[in-house]
Amino acid sequence: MIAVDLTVNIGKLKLRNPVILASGTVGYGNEISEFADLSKLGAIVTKSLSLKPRKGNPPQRIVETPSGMLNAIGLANVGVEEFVKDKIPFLAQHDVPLICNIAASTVEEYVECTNILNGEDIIKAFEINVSCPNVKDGGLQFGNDIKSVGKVTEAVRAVTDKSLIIKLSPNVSYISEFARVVKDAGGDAVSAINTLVGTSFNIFTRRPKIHNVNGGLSGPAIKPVALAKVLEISRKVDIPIIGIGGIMNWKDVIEFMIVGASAVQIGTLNFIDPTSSVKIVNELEEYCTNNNFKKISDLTASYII
Amino acid sequence: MIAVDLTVNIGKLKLRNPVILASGTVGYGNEISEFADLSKLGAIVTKSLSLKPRKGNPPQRIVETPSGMLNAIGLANVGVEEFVKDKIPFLAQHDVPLICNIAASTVEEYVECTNILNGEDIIKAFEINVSCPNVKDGGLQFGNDIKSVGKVTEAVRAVTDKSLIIKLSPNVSYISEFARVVKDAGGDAVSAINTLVGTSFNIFTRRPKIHNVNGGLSGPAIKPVALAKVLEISRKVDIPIIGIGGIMNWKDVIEFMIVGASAVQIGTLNFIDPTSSVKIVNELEEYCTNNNFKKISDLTASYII
Amino acid sequence: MQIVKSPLIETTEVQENIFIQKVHSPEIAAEAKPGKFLNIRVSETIYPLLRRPFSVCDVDGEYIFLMYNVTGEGTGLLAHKMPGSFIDILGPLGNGFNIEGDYDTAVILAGGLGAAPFPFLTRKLDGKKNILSLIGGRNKKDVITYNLKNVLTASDDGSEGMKGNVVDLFKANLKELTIKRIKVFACGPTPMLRALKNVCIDNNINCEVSTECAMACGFGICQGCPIESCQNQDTYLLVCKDGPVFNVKDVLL
Amino acid sequence: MQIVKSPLIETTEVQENIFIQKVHSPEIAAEAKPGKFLNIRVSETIYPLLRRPFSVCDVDGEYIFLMYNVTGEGTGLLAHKMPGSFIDILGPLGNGFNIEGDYDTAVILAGGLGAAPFPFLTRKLDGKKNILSLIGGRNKKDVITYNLKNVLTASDDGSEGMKGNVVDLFKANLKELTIKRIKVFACGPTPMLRALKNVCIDNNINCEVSTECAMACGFGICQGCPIESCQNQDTYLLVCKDGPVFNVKDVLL
Ligand SMILES: Cc1cc2nc3c(=O)[nH]c(=O)nc-3n(C[C@H](O)[C@H](O)[C@H](O)COP(=O)(O)OP(=O)(O)OC[C@H]3O[C@@H](n4cnc5c(N)ncnc54)[C@H](O)[C@@H]3O)c2cc1C
Ligand SMILES: Cc1cc2nc3c(=O)[nH]c(=O)nc-3n(C[C@H](O)[C@H](O)[C@H](O)COP(=O)(O)OP(=O)(O)OC[C@H]3O[C@@H](n4cnc5c(N)ncnc54)[C@H](O)[C@@H]3O)c2cc1C
Ligand SMILES: Cc1cc2nc3c(=O)[nH]c(=O)nc-3n(C[C@H](O)[C@H](O)[C@H](O)COP(=O)(O)O)c2cc1C
Ligand SMILES: Cc1cc2nc3c(=O)[nH]c(=O)nc-3n(C[C@H](O)[C@H](O)[C@H](O)COP(=O)(O)O)c2cc1C
Ligand code: FES
Ligand code: FES
Repeated sequence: MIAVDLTVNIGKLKLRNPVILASGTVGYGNEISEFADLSKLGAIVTKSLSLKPRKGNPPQRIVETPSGMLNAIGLANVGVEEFVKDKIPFLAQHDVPLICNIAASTVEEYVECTNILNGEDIIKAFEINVSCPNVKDGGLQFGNDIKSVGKVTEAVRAVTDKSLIIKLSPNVSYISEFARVVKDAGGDAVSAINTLVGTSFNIFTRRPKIHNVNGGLSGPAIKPVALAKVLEISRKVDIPIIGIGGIMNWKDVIEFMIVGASAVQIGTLNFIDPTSSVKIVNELEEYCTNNNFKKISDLTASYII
Repeated sequence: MIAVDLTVNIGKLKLRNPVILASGTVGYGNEISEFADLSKLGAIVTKSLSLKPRKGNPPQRIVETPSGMLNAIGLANVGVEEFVKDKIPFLAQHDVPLICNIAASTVEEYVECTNILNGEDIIKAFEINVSCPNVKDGGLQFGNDIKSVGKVTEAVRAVTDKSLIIKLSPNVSYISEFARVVKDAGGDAVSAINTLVGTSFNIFTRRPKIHNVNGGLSGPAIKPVALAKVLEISRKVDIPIIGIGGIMNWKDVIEFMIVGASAVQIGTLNFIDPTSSVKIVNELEEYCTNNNFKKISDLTASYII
Repeated sequence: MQIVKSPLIETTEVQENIFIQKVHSPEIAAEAKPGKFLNIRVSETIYPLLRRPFSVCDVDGEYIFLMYNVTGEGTGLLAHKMPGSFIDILGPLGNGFNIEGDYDTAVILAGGLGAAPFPFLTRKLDGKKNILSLIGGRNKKDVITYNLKNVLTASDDGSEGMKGNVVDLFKANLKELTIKRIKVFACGPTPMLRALKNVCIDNNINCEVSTECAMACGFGICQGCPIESCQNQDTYLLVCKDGPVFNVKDVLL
Repeated sequence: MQIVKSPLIETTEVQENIFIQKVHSPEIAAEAKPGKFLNIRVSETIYPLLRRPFSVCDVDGEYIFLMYNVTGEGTGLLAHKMPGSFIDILGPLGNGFNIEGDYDTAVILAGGLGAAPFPFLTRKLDGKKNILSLIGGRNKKDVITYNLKNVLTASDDGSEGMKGNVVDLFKANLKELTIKRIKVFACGPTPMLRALKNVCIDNNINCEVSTECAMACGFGICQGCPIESCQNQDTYLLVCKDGPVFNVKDVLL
């Protein structure tokens, strides 16, 4: 029985396997490390970091929906400075590629955050969260405005040589157009998808269940949408894709790779079974062995249509 | 105990209650009428009708997903002429307002269909399905292009005095912009939402589970997204809204009305329990009685934010 | 066609991963015919969302029987239901087999779980017609002969009966069969039905097949279950409403 | 903190819609402390998706006990589990009550299902401290005194014990209580805890409250369960990780 090659490349970023922990679903790695051996994973993405610490939204921040959940955490995070000071030392003890997710409300702020973090060797890549209100352009989301996405990509690209991943919003008509802009602006890869906008109301109080009114929908409910977005990008634009959305087991990982993902991120599942990510890595290896795939990367975009 | 007023108005269209059967989920009413007394319902919407009969897509047309389903029926329908000849006589036997849903691939075709149907008194309103490829403008969906939606609305408005409802696509960033265009172009109301684009693959054959590759996601999985879209329209545009998406019981109906719907449509639920729509009407009446709502229409947009 | 909640009497595993469920459902029993099917809600929650279609395996007085194997979550949930719990049944659905007509030998031809509708058919034919049951499967575990009469078996790996598929078994017996006036009733994987169709056309044998397709509603409102018709290329037939049983000459397999 | 699948021993309905579930879980029993909680997966499918948090109601040797009422689908599924079936438990989670310190009377104060964590606390305090349990609810059915010691009750409608809420009951006994050196351990609806906080601040009584919040993970990775801190306005505390038990002085209720 020959050993299976689980390594995957996302642009210049080489990972030992395609299983990445998604931003905002594992904090800064501390708690999850009690359940999952980080050194067995492809990479870990931090909670979105902003220039200044953010307190986040008041409760209620989450609500369950059919096969999914809504969240409106409000980007609560310690801010880039404290992250470097207090969080990186812990992560440095673990042999796992670190991807820093950055959130900001102006192009300049994205750049500033990147500059502060860029010096840290342990950081292997940046994932830019464009699902944030663009304060300069009227508070509409960066992620839904193709020009803004181009600008942010270009500006951050200019200040870092690390792998640059743009995390795309699914709340658009044709996500591949955004992926093309990212590619043209020098981005190394895209992550797809972030959460879908949703809400939920209490029919007795007639008030929103989450304080922010709208929240981000995640979990298995959105998997079909996420797969369609990844497939659209994969068929239209030649750029590495990190597939995200509703992954609950190794089969879902394979499905995302088949439609075009080079790697995947696991989010909501961490809340339900924090040990699953490592289990999935092992199950992927078995699957490849049983089906004589020598390299798991051969699965990427192997769809037959 | 005073009688509850369940009637609702959608523009000039007055319905005995807010529960409508959604397009494509009850054919032309024949089969469902064996389970549900149509005369107890607010209205029934036909399967999308096209100018010529359509055979629809080859199998597999549907697949189940977590708390949802994907469909790609391919607008299989008998065409407007046969509809008038063969289907209207049956529907005429039932005391239920008939809403004709129209699908087309050019603006002219929408108008032509409307002209053919407009003479039928039994037809109380038209619902325009803009989730169709626009063959003239490169096959992208009418529904995702704000100009096309405006054009279709204006053109159809020009040839009919019946209530004109535009059924909006959810696969856009800001659905309220589309609702505003509909209002400005003379539309009487909007239906929100149609299905989300999704897909699903067989990981062993690496082929799409549905022949058309992409399908439309419906069912409880999409309810949070549908509610957010209805709320967005309701807060930004003064136009009656028919709420659609994942309704499984009377509580969901109330939730849609609270966020802004004047009436609702029930789709996928008809496949699981074809008797539910009539049950829901009775449960809505109970709810209003128990909570001393004299008019159910008072619930519309009664959200407290 | 109606929706009823009927109590589960017992679940028996007649062979490895082949379950027979006995349900007390006078309403369904009264309307059922061999070849008709039921669309069953396997959970009281909204997950799994859709009903699951199952053939009427047999009817005995007020009792109906299901036969299935656990292939996924839905059948798994069904198999775990406790006696006394209620099963939400929509049906009976579809057209069923036409057992009338001037033939004296009914040839039942089934692959794997295609055997499901035939205990009921056998019960109805018994005494009226001669019955020959040709039952095949991948291997011994896959060959289901539950409550069938006058059975010959075949398996791809030869672990049960003749080595080969059930259509080969049919061909092997064709000569002596075609002396008699036969009608074939078949159910199984589409490739098997396709092979069978060729044999029946070539030898102009009257044959009805029960087909399968992914379904949502099961009674004609979703248009989810098309099957290509040989008579009319402009429109599809619906497996749930026009079928699931078709004369093999009428559908493209 | 670990994930274990532990067999359900029995489910008892101790009073209308109040269920006690006995589970054999040596691993959890070993780590549990009064006031800690468990995040339980109520289904093997992905529906309902999230775990459900429940206090450790009691621990006896290798057995743990849950106390809950059926308020929705999750608790409904849990209540229907068969003895012998396995319960997927993530825990024990949170900080728990601090039972040390120089007080001689522990005043347990609970509203409705706020009683859940106190059988275990009572077991731990028994013999070490005097215990007074003040238990309230909307009505008789809502007052839960299961395995508590030295109980006084109150109900909003007067159908059980004193008419009024449990904080009124506390005030009614305040005079004689404040002669002693007491510490209050409370759990219940937030309005009740808020009212209690005022009383404790005014009379500068040492009081720990167990708080509630919608949760996803239960161990600090989702940031879903914020609670306002009195010390530091710039950041929230997390109910699941910094709590669920807080000194009443430390959190804004
Ligand atoms: C008319 C008809 C009669 C049938 N009679 C029987 C029978 O008597 N005994 C039996 O064991 N099986 C029968 N089947 C197949 C049976 O419906 C599936 O095995 C069952 O739906 C599997 O559900 P699941 O959740 O366990 O599997 P999953 O694979 O988890 O189901 C996922 C989805 O796919 C659908 N699906 C999966 N397999 C099939 C299939 N073969 N055909 C149609 N839909 C499928 C399910 O309905 C569900 O929507 C019949 C199918 C049809 C169409
Ligand atoms: C730390 C903690 C300890 C708890 N201990 C107990 C206990 O010992 N006994 C008991 O009966 N209940 C307890 N609860 C409340 C219990 O978690 C809910 O009753 C339960 O989650 C309801 O689930 P459901 O599916 O039946 O209800 P549903 O209303 O259908 O649940 C829908 C969603 O809302 C969440 N939810 C509903 N009610 C609550 C609530 N009160 N608090 C937090 N989330 C909620 C559910 O977890 C689920 O995600 C505790 C809650 C917390 C946070
Ligand atoms: C509670 C929660 C918090 C999240 N926070 C962030 C975040 O800070 N930044 C970000 O880019 N994505 C965030 N996400 C989105 C996830 O990274 C992921 O894109 C999404 O949840 C879909 O994947 P899933 O279905 O596997 O959860 C968050 C998701 C959840 C559920
Ligand atoms: C099988 C199926 C067929 C449908 N066909 C149509 C159609 O022909 N025209 C249309 O406007 N919407 C069609 N729809 C969309 C529904 O009318 C509805 O907008 C959607 O299913 C969301 O509602 P639901 O979640 O209650 O099903 C179809 C939906 C399903 C599931
Ligand atoms: S399954 Fe719905 S039409 Fe056949
Ligand atoms: S519940 Fe996830 S952080 Fe508290």
